[in-house]
Amino acid sequence: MGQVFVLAAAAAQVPASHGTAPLDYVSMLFVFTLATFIGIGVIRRVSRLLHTPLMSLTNAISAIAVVGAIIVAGGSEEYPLYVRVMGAVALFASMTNIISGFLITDRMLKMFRTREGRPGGTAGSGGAL
Amino acid sequence: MGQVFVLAAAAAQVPASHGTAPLDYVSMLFVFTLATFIGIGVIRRVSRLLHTPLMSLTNAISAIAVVGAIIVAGGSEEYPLYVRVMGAVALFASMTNIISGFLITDRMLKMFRTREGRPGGTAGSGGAL
Amino acid sequence: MLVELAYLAATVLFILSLHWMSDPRTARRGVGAGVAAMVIGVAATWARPDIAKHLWVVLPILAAIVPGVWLSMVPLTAVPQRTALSHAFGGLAAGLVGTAKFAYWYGHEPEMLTAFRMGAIGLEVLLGYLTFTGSLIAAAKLQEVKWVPQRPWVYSGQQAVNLGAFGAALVLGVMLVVWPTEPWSPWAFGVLVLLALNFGWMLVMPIGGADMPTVIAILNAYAGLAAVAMGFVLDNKLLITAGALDGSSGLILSIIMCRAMNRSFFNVLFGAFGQAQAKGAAGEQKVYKPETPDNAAAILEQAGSVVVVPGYGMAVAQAQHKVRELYDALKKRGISVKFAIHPVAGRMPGHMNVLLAEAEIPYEDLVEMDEINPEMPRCDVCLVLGANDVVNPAARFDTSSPIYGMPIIDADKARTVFAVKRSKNPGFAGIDNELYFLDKTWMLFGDAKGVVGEVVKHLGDGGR
Amino acid sequence: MLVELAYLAATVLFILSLHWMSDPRTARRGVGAGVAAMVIGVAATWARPDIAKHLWVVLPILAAIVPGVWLSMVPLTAVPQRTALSHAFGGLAAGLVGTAKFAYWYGHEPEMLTAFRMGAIGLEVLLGYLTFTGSLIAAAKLQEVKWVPQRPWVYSGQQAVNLGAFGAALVLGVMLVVWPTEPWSPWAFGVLVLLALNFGWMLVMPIGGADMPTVIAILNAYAGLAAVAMGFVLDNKLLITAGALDGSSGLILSIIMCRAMNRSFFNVLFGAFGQAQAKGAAGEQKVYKPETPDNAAAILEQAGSVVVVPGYGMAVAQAQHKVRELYDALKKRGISVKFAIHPVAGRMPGHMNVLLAEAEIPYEDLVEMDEINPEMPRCDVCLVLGANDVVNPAARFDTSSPIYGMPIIDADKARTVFAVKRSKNPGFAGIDNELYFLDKTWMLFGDAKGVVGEVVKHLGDGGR
Ligand SMILES: NC(=O)c1ccc[n+]([C@@H]2O[C@H](COP(=O)([O-])OP(=O)(O)OC[C@H]3O[C@@H](n4cnc5c(N)ncnc54)[C@H](OP(=O)(O)O)[C@@H]3O)[C@@H](O)[C@H]2O)c1
Ligand SMILES: NC(=O)c1ccc[n+]([C@@H]2O[C@H](COP(=O)([O-])OP(=O)(O)OC[C@H]3O[C@@H](n4cnc5c(N)ncnc54)[C@H](OP(=O)(O)O)[C@@H]3O)[C@@H](O)[C@H]2O)c1
Repeated sequence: MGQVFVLAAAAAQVPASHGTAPLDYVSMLFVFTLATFIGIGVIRRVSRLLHTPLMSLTNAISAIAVVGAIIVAGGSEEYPLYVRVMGAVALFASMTNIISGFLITDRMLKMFRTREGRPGGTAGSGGAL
Repeated sequence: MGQVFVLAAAAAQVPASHGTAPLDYVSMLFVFTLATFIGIGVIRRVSRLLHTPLMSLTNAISAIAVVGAIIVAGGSEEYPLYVRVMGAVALFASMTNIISGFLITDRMLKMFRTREGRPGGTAGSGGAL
Repeated sequence: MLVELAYLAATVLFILSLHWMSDPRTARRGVGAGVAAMVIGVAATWARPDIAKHLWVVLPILAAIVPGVWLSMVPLTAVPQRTALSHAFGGLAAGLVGTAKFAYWYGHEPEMLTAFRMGAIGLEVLLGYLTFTGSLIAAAKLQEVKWVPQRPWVYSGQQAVNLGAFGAALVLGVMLVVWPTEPWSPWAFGVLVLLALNFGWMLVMPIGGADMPTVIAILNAYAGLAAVAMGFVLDNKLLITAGALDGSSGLILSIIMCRAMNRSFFNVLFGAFGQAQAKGAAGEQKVYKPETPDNAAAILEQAGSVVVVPGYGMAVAQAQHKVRELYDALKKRGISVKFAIHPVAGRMPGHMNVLLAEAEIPYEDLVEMDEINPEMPRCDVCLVLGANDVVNPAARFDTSSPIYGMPIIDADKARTVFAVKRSKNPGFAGIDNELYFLDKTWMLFGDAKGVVGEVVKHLGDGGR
Repeated sequence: MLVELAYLAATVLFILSLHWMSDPRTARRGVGAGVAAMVIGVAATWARPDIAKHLWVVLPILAAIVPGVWLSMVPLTAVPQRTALSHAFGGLAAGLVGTAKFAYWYGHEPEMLTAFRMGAIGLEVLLGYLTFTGSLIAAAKLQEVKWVPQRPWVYSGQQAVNLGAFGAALVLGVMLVVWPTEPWSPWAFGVLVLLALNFGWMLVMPIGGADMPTVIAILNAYAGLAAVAMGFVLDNKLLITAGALDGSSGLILSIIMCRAMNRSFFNVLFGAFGQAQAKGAAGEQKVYKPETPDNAAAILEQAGSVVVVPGYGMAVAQAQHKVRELYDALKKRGISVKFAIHPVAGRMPGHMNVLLAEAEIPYEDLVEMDEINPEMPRCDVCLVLGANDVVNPAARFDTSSPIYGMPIIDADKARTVFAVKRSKNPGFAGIDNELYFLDKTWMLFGDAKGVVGEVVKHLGDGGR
C-alpha cells in the first residue's frame, strides 16, 4: 500500500521542472514559435550601422545557457562529481560570454555619436579604446 | 485502497484540458505576453490606408471565441439544456462575425487598386458595390 | 496532440494575416490567411474527442450564414455601425461561454473552479457583457437612432455612480474568486453579469456621437481581451494568441486616433467632449462669398495643381464617384490632382481612403496629411469637399476651441480655396471655421454630389 | 511560481533590448535591458528551491570575471575572432549541460528520459559541440593562425564523408530516442558527441577564410538553437525564448550578408568559394597610373564633394583616425565629405561603421550603398581606401567573375578616383579590378594610414 501512495504523491506534486505533463512540450513549442516571430520582426529593424554590436549582443544573450549550467552545477540532487564539474565548466564558459559580450557591445555603442555629441542621455567617457 | 489508486490514476492522466497542472497558467501568461508583443509589432506596420479594413479583419479574428462556443455547444459532458443553448447562441453570434467580418474586409480590399489596375495577383471582378 | 499543433498552425496564420495587411498589395493574401486560420481553428476544435453533439454545432453555423452575408453587404457609409454591431456579437459570445462554463462547473465539477479559473471567468464575463451593451449603444449612436441621444448624455453625480458600480463589481469578483462554490455563488455571478451589462451602457452613453470610432476601437480591444480570458479558462492557446492580437490592434488603433484628434485617451473616454457648445461668439457677421460651379470650373481649368480635401460631407453625399469623374477630367488636362487625407476625416479611421478606393481612384494619389502639408503653398486650387473641422485654422491658434492643437490640413495656405457644403452651420465639433471667411475662399453651397457633378459638366463642355 | 514570473520579466527585457537596438540613439538602453534580463534570469535560477550547492555556483562565476573582461578589451579589428571564440564557449556550455543531464538521468532517474526529452538532449548536444569546434576553427581562420589553412581545405570524397558522418549521427540519434535507457545507450551517446565535435571541424574547414563572418552568424544561430533545445530539456521558457531570439538573429544576419555578397546561402556553406583562382587572364599588361599624395591633396582641395570608400585595407592599416583628420581638414574647407559603406566591406557586417564610429566620425555621414550610388556621378573625387572587390565594376558585367552580380559602389562613376593600396595584387576574391585601369583613376600606392597621413599633411600646409 505504501508504494502506491508514495507514487501517487510523487506524481501529484513533483516539482514541475521534473515531471512535465505530457502536453507540456506543446506549450513550449508555442512559446518557441512566437519568440521566433518576435525575433525576426525585431532583428529586421536593427539599423545596418549596428550589425556588429548586434552580433556581440545576441552572442551575450545566447549565453542564457548559464541558467541550465546553474541548475546542473548547483542542483540539490546528488550529482556524481564529474557531472557537477561539467556543470561548473559550462557555467564558467557562459559567464565569460555574458561579461565579455555585454562589455564589448557597450564599448562599441559608445563610439556611435551624432554630430552634436553623445547619443542617448548617458554622458559616457571618451570613446578611445 | 481503491480510491487512492483511482485518485492517482485520475491525477496522472486526466486530459490536460481539464486538470490543468498548477504551473500551466504561467505558460499561458508567457503565450499571452509574446502574442501581445507580436500584435503591437505587426499592427504598427499596417499602412494608414487600410485602418478601416484592419478593424473589420481584427473583428473577424476576435470571433475566435467560436472555439469556446463549440466546446460548450458540442461538449460530450451532459450539459443542462440552458447551458447548451447559451453555447449555441454564442456559436451563432461568433459565426456571423466571422462570415461578415472576412467578407466585408475582402470587399473593401478589392477596391484598393494601383494605377496599372488590380493590386496583388488575383484578377478580381469589378469593384462596384 | 494533433489538435494543439493545429492551433499552433492557426496562430501562425493569424500572425501572417496581420503581417500581410501592412501593404495594400499583399492585403488580400492577409484575408486568405485569416480565413484559413479560422477554418483550421474550427475544424480542430470540432475534431476534438470531447465534442460529440455535432447537431448542436452544425445548426448554429448554418443559421449564421444568412445574417453573416447580409451584414457584409452593408453600404460603405454604414461600415462603422456594422463593426460596432459585430463587436456586440463578439462580446455576447464571450460572455455566454463564460456563464455557461461557470453554470456547468458549479453544478457538476465544482473542483474545476480554481481561484485562477474563477478570476478568468469573472474577467471574461465582465469584458464580454460590457462590450455587448457598449457596442450596441455605439452602433445606435452612429446610426443616429432617434431615442439614443447623439449629444453625450451627462448627469450630475455620474462619476460617483460609475465608480460605485465599478467598486461593487470588484468586490463581487473577489468574493467569487475566494469562494467559488458557495451556495450563494450563482447569485453573486448573476449580479456581476447585470453589473457588466450596465457598465457597457454607463460607459458609452456619456460619450458624444463624434468619438464613437475611438470607442469602437477600444471595444474591439475589450472583445479581444475577453477572448484571452476565455483562453485562460479553457486552457486554449489559440484563444489567447488570437485574442491578444485583436486586443493589441484595438489598443493601437484607438491610440492612433486619439493622437490624430490630438486628444488624450482618457479625455475621450471620460471627458464629455462635444457638449452642445454655447454658440460661437457671434461678433461681426462674417461674410460668405458664394460662387457658382461654372466659374469654379473655369478657375480649375487654369490650375496647375489641385488638392481635394474630402470630409464627412463627401461620405454622406456619396459623392466619391462624381469626384472620380472630376479627377479624370482634370487628369486629362494634365493637371496634377492629389487627395489630402486627414487621419480623422469622416467618421472612421481611413474612412476617406475606403470611399475613394471604392471609386477606383489609385491609392498612390491619396496623400497623408503630413506629406501634403509642405506642398500646400504650391497648390493652385484646394477643393474642400464636405470637410470642416479638419481644415479649420482655429485648431492652430484658438486655445479656447475644442479642436485646439489638432493637426489640420493647411488648406488656408493654398492659392485659392473652394469650400463645398450645404449650409452655414458648423461641422462636427460645432464651431465656426475661419477658412470660409478668408478672401481667397469661395463657397460652393449645395450637396457635395450635386456641386461636383455641375463642375464636371462645365469642365466637360468647356473642354479645351 | 515567482521564478516563472521572473523568467517572463527577463524575456520581456530581452525583447526590449533587441528592440532598442533598432536605432543608435536608443542602442545603449538596449544593452542595459539585456544586462538586467540576464541578472534576473541568473538570480531567479539561483533562488530556485532545488539549487543548494551555492559554492559550485559562485566559484565558476567569480572565475569567469577575469577572462570575461579581458575578452572584452580586445582591439576592434579582432572583434570577429572574439565573437567566434565566445560562440565556441556558448556551444561548449550547451553541450556540457546536455551531457551532464543525460549522464545524471541515465544513472539516477531513468524514467525522466522520455522520447521527447531524449530527442531534445540529442539536438542540444549535437548543436552545442558542433558550434564549439566550428567556432574554434572559424576563430583560427580569422586570426590567420598558421597551421589552419586560409584557403578552403577541400579533398576529393569530401561530400561523401560529410554525408556519411551525418547519416551515422542521425541513426544514432534515432536509436537513442527509441531506447534511451539501454545498457549501451551511454556508448551511443559518446559516439554522438564525438561525431558532433567532428562535424564542427568538417563543416567549417572547407569554407574559405573570406566567408568566416557569415559562418560566425550561422554558428550564432546554432548556439541559439542549442539554448532552445536546452530549454525543451529543462522545461524552461526563458531558455526557449532567449534562444529563439538569438537563433533568429543569427539566421537573419547571415541571410543579409549572403544577399549583400550576392551569393546563395548554401553556396557559402557548401560551395568551396575562393579556391585559389587560376591567375586572371594576363592579356595585355594593364597600366597603373601612380600618383603622389601632394598632387592628390591639391586635387582634393578643388573638389566640391568627396566620397570615401573604406574597405578591409583601412581596417588592417588602422587608418580610421588619420581618415578623421582628413575628414576635418576637408570639412573646414566647406567640402562635403561622405563615407560610402558597402554592406560587406571589410570582414564583418557593419565593420566599417564601427571603425569610423571609433574615430568619432558622426554616423549621419556614413551613407548606405543604395543611398550613395545615385549621387556618385555628381561626386568630384572618390577616394577608394583599401577597398577592392566592393568597387570592382567586373561584378556588373563579367559573368565569369566570382563576384558577378554582387551589388557594388559605383566608384567608377565619380569624376576622379584615387585608389589607395599597398601593392598590385588582387583583393579578397583574388581577381583583378578594372577600376584601377580607367583613365580617371590614379593609384596612391602605400599603407592606407601612411598615404592618408601624407595627404592630410599637404592639405594642412598648403591650406588656402
Ligand atoms: N474619422 C474618424 O475616425 C473620427 C473619429 C472621431 C471623431 N472624428 C471627428 O470627425 C470630424 C471629421 O471632420 P470632417 O471635416 O471630416 O467633417 P465635419 O467636421 O464633421 O464636417 C462635415 C462637413 O460636411 C458638410 N456636409 C455634410 N453633409 C454634406 C453633403 N451631403 N454635401 C456637402 N457637404 C456636406 C457639413 O456642412 P453642412 O452641414 O453645412 O453641409 C460639414 O461642414 C473631426 O472633428 C474629427 O475629430 C473623426
Ligand atoms: N564584411 C563582411 O561581412 C564580409 C563577409 C564575407 C565576405 N566578405 C568579402 O570581403 C570582401 C570585402 O571587400 P573589400 O573591398 O572591403 O576588401 P578586399 O576586396 O579584401 O580588398 C582589400 C584591399 O585593401 C588593400 N589593403 C590591404 N591592406 C592594406 C593596407 N594596410 N593599406 C592599404 N591597403 C591595404 C588590399 O590591396 P593590397 O594588398 O595591394 O594593399 C586590397 O586591395 C568582399 O569580397 C566580401 O565579399 C566580407
